Amino acid sequence: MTEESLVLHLPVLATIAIPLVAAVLGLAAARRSIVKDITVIAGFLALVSAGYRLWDSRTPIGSGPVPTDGTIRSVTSGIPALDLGGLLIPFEIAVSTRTALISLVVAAVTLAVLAFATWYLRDDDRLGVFLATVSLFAAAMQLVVHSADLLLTLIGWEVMGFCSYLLIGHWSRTPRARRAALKSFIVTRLADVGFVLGVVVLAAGARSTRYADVIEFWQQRPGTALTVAVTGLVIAVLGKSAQVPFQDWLADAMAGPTPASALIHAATMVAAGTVVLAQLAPLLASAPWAMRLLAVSVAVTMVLGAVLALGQSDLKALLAWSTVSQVAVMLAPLAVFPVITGVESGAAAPTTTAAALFHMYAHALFKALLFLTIGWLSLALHSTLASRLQGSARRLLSRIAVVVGLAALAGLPLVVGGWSKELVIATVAGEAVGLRGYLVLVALLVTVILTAMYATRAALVLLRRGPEVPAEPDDELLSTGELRAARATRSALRIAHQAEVNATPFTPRAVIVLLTLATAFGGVLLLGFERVLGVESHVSGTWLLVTLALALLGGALAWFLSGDGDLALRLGPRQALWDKGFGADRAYLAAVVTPVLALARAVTKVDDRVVDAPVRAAAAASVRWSDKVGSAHTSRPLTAVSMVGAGLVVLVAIGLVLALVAGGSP
Amino acid sequence: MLLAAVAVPVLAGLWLVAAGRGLSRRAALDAALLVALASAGLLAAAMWFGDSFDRAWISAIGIRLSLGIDGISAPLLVLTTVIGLLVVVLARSHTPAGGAPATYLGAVLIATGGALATFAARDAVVFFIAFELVLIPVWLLIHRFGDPHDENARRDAGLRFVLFTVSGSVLMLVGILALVSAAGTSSLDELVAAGATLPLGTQTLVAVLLVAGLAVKVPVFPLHTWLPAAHTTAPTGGSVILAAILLKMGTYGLVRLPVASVPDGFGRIAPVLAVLAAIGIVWGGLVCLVEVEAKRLIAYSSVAHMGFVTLALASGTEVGVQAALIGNIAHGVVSALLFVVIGGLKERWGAVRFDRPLPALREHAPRLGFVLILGLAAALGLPGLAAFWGEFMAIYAAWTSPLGPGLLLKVCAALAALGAVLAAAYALRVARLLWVGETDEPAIPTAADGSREGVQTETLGSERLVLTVLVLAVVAIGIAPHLVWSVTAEDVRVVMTR
Amino acid sequence: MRVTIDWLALTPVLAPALGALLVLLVDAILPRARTVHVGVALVALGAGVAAAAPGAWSRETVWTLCTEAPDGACLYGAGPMSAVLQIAALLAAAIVVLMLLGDRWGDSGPRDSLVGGPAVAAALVLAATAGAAGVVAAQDFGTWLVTLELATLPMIALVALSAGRRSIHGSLTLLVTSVLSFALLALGVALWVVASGASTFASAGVRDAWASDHHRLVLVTAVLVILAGLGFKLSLVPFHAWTPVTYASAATPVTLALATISKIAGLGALIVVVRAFSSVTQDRGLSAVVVALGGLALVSMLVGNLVALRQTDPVRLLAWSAIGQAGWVVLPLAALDARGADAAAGYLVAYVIATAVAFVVVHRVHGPDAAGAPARSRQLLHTGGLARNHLWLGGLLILALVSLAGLPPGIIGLVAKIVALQPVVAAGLWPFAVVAVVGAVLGVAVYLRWIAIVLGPGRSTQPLQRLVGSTAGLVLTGAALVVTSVLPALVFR
Amino acid sequence: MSLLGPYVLAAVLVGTGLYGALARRNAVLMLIGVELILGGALVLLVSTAAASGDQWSGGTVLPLFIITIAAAEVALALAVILAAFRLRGSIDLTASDRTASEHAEAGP
Repeated sequence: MTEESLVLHLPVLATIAIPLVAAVLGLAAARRSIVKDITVIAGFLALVSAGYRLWDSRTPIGSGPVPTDGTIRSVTSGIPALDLGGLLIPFEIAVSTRTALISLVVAAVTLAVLAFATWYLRDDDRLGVFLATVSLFAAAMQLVVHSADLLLTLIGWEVMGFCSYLLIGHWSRTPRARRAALKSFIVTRLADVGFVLGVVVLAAGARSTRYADVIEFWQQRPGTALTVAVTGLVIAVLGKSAQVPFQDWLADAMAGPTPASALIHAATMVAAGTVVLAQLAPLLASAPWAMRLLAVSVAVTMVLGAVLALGQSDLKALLAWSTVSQVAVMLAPLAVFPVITGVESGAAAPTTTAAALFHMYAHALFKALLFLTIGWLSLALHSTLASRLQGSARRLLSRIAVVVGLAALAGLPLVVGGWSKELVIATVAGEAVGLRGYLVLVALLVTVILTAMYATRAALVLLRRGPEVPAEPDDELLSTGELRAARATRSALRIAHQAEVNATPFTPRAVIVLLTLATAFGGVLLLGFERVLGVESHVSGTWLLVTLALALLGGALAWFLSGDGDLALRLGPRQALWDKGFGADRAYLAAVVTPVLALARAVTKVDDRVVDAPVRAAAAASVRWSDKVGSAHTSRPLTAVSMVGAGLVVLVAIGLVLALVAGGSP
Repeated sequence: MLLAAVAVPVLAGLWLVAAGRGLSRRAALDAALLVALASAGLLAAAMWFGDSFDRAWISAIGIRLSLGIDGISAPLLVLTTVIGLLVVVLARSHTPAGGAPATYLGAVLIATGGALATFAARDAVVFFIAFELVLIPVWLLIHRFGDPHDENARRDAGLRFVLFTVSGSVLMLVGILALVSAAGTSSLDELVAAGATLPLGTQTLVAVLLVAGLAVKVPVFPLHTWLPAAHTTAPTGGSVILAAILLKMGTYGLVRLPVASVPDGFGRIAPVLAVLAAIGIVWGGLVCLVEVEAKRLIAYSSVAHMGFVTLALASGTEVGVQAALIGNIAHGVVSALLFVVIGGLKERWGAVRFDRPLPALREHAPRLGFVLILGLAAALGLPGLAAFWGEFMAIYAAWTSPLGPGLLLKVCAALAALGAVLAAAYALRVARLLWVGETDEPAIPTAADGSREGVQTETLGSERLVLTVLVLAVVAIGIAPHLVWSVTAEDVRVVMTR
Repeated sequence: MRVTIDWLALTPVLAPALGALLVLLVDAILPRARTVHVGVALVALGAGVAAAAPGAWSRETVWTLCTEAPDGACLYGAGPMSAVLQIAALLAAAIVVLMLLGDRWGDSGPRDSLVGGPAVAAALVLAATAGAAGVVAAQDFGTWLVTLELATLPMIALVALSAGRRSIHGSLTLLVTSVLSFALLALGVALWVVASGASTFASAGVRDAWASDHHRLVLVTAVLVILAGLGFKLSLVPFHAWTPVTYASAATPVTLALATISKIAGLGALIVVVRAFSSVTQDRGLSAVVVALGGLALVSMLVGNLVALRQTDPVRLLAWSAIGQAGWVVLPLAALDARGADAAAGYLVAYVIATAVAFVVVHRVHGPDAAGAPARSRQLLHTGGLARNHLWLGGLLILALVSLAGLPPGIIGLVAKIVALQPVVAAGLWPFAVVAVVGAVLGVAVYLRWIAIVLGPGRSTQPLQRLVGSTAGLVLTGAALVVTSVLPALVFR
Repeated sequence: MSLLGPYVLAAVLVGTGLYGALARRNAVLMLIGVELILGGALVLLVSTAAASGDQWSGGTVLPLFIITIAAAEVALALAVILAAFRLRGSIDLTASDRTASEHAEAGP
């Protein structure tokens, strides 16, 4: 690679490298307050560099222009390529306007989370580690976004998973956080088997891990192998994105600190699958069975997530399930590609991937906003329970933030979520062919209604003053983590925060203001960026109207059902079922954990009693025979003589028999 | 220089074992450190100048005392030297009871020197002799300096270790002799060319003998039952040597002898080896899910990790050999790291068992906790840390392997990928029980003498230095596998593309 | 008939024989002059070593006692390996003499344990040595039989004389086994003569006999009968039963002589027989001999090591392990070629050196009792802590034991095992080699158990007796062990 | 000249001798059995020599050697047996060393 190209795509590298360096420095200085400055400044620098990249994307890099049509062009990352004889690992990274845009969103959300966390966790003795982990997480996500090499993607993918483990388990003093962290990692890791095998199969065919090579090779060879590989990738994406049947970890994962939830839900982990699948879209399009799997899963997930969100007693859990549902929406366009069978079809419909990425972008903004706002509000009340948060958004900023965020979630026009949702539905409707397409489309429409319902519910809870709930002594039973976590933390929330929240300092306010602005105007802003997304900004009037109508219908329904209380209270005792995610956790235990542990115990027993048995038996037999033969040996001279005689007879007999046998044959 | 790098630790070790009783602890430590440094310096010089050594030794059977360095052995030589040095340094803060410090250090030095000789040997028979040289000192480490609480366990573990290894190595010797007499040369370099031309039957026989023998050392399922016992009882330094150096000798032997010399014969039995490796991966992972003794758990995780290395080798591809080599190094540093942490805790607490509440390391000893979680992350194959490359490439190699009937090796690859999930499960199980602590109010277990006070949990003294080096190695190899692969690439290619 | 005689070549045999006569002569003039006896014996043995050394160095076989052409045959031919065996026997004899006679330097008199006096003992040792040195180079049946018995009979006497009452039982067992074995040897030789019509072990006769079916059958029988006869000397199972009894009851120096000089004689004799077959190695009819040799070797290896596993008396342990080691010695002969013979000889020398060290250390630790007989209760545990309390004794014992086990740092033992396995594998007899693996593992278990005791916590051992000769012997054997471990090529030529 | 006669004689001698050597508890009788085996060997050697007619063949000289060695052996054997008898009071070959030493200690 030339010197020149390195300089030209330096900003790309910087978006990955800056958070990485910050993470390392942060870990080294974990106990000192300087870590705050390091990570936040690094987050800012990464944002600047991602922004620069996007702004600069008209400047050609190296030998050619930056592609804007959804295709990617890969350039060397500066890491020397590896040739292992039969496998080339070029370690290349991608340049395209889309990756630049996603990278910008990731950097922005990361910075918001970092800044918010410095306030939110200011009394936590492990704040430094937390911030460093967030930086590492961001670096991993940036790597996934920019990767043009299966292996780099895998690296980012897995590192992100581990960081999520660390972040979710940050408040490790509570059993709930410990369990949630473990569960999230194990579930996603299980799904990642698909990723590993998928990467292996893809690379094995192309003898290279470069996206371009892999796509070029496999597009011409659709078949079982490709189906296996892409199915593997899809399974991994379902896992990381918490889609059915892996959906349950994400709800538990909110046992982590709210900023961590914001990061995981908004721009990184759960959305990573969308990025990867969008970049490998041509392969997906060549593997219809993988798409069918994806379609069924997202269709079920988006409805299930929305239904669950509707009935949660905890608003943070509501947001979590809404994430599950919305990620399914994100993935929906990717599940409805027309199957590509020919050789010459080239890149799969850029519009489709653009719709997915656009929704990801939108979701990142409004979900970050919602999480941070909820976190902000909850800090005063020590709880994220709906019953406790009733009417908590009293101040103007919080009211605006809640309204804008939930409007975006519900998909109302003008705010960013509205644009993106409309694009998704229009795309799916445009592409929908066959059962798969219609299934997804119907699910989408149902989801629009449900989403509007739970968004309305959340808005009503937060904005409407309800009956005053006295501080209950049985906090312990009701709380869902945040509170117990706070109690257990040595100093984090020892002091009552009511007063402090009223005097919330500049930083978190600024974060929420900026996110609110981005959510409100991001969509409009983006419409100006046709070239960035590589699609015509086609706003389909029909679908816009349909969506709006459905959303309003949902909202009205929710309003009506709520009366003057919380809608979810109508569920009565059945709400517990919702809080448990319809018992998925139990199913996991019964279907996977218990059998595996039983198997492990059996194996341990077998290892001790069967595998090792011959060894012990041999040792015991040696000792036994040693004693036996030793004591049978007498010191009688005649025995010695007789043994000589017997030996002679045996020797001669064996010898003669053998000699005769050998002599008899030619 | 190369000869000196190998001989200095062995001779100095013998001297320390024989005459060191009179030496004070301090003097013994300094002497050992000096020797280890001298050996490291000599080795570095030998590598720099490309030194080799070759002269007739036992003409009766045409054995030449031949030492040399190539890309395949260089990383292992470096690993051995560094680990040897670290174990000597570690002794400054943890000298196991059971005998004179000089005896301990002497045994460590001999074992290190023997391993160096094994990796540097360019003659099959010299390789075998060096292979055996390590036995007695390591037996001494286990038998004399092992777990002071249980004498029977020490005796049993030591004997198990020696007898298992001897059965394997003598079997390997038979294989070596069969190979040497058939090929007419015992030089490893010449065997690469000469062995490949042997008839398939001979090759298969030789490969069976060699693989069966070396499989004990690796260890390959179901020949692994010596490892947990040895690891559990050995002192920390001994465990580190066992895991980071001794096990590597087995896989190195597999690369050097069957894979390089009798490729066709090896190819015929490779599917069996691959299946055993895959079983070992899953087996080790499953046992780790319920094992309650920490060092035993790590030992079983070694079985799983070495399963990846074996699987890679069994693929018979160039990528596979590369994967095995880096997997070797990675497992060396990662297991050394974990054993230093867990072994150190065991020495402080008397035992590390998961069936009783343990203190949250991340609270009580944040530095040690960080190292532990990093080690566990590496053990579960997290990308960016050392073990990832070997394991991922092993799966790749098994998938692309031309050997075996039908989809057999592909199934093995899939099993290995599942094994990675088990690795995650058990690594996080350890993290959950030891790193974050399972009780809300973590208590430090009482010290061996029953007093609660004065139990130092955080790393101290030389241990910190050792852990720092290992952490850096784990991260460096993880981030830049080029460090290893750029060294090995050329020679692996020569060996694999005849 | 003229016979050429090369006196220098014969010196390794003649020197000890003359030494034996000289010792007796001196004793007649100066009774019980211990120092002189030792001196004479050592000089004689030294002369033998000096004469054999060049032969060990060169690569050629020295022939002498040859009859004239055309049908000339040589009665004596010593190749390099024979020379090495001779040197080993002579040096072992020197150690035995030092231990037998040297331990009580200065306090001769009524406490002297040797029945018949030191001169007789020295003469017997020297005579046996002459026999051993002769048989390794014997080429014809006459010399072979005579020298072989010369190596055996003095031993029986020595055992009987060494410790009086206690050793008489061992002596009796040795005697009856020995006379029966001699009868078998004679019978075997007679059958050989019937089959080949020749008077030497020359391979020409074997080839002739091989041509005819009947003769071949007789020849194979002859070999097997001879094998049964020699199996006794090498302590091969099932001809081994005398070994533990006699080893344990004789005085330790005499046991050492049995373990070294007699073994060398037995192996030397066997090698001569096996060499004769190298010309017909390719023939399948030979499988009977191969199976017999290999089978005896493996059975000995397994049984010997197995029983040794649980012995508590160090000498009995060494006796059983000698049976196991005999298997290793004979195993390479199953290859029926020159390399196998050399390997067997080399292995034996390595074994002799290591076992000599072990015996000398045992002798130093336990010492003879007041009557000169072996101490009543010798226990392995008595060597506990030896490595801590007596560094040199313990260190050398450990080195000897690891050599016997075939593990570094006893390189000589390890190389011996390699060399012993090589011809077997090269001859395609790898199933034998695989079984031998089990033997090797058992052996390691045997010696490791002892090593652990030696390294273990010290039991307060009583102060060692002052044994000048044994100490000198220890220095000699220890030096040999260390030197050959560094330079195994000294043994494996 | 037919060698059948001598061979049969030799076989009978060896068989009888072997039986005698293995079945006798008395040391002297055992020695006699051994002598019979040697006799069989001698018959074989002599008859072979006679058949070949070669003056220097092994058959002529070997018997002399064997007879000499046998004589020496018998002398030594009798000495040991005598000593054993003196010390133990019996020359029973089925006594183990323990019973033998008990004999000795019980005896005079």
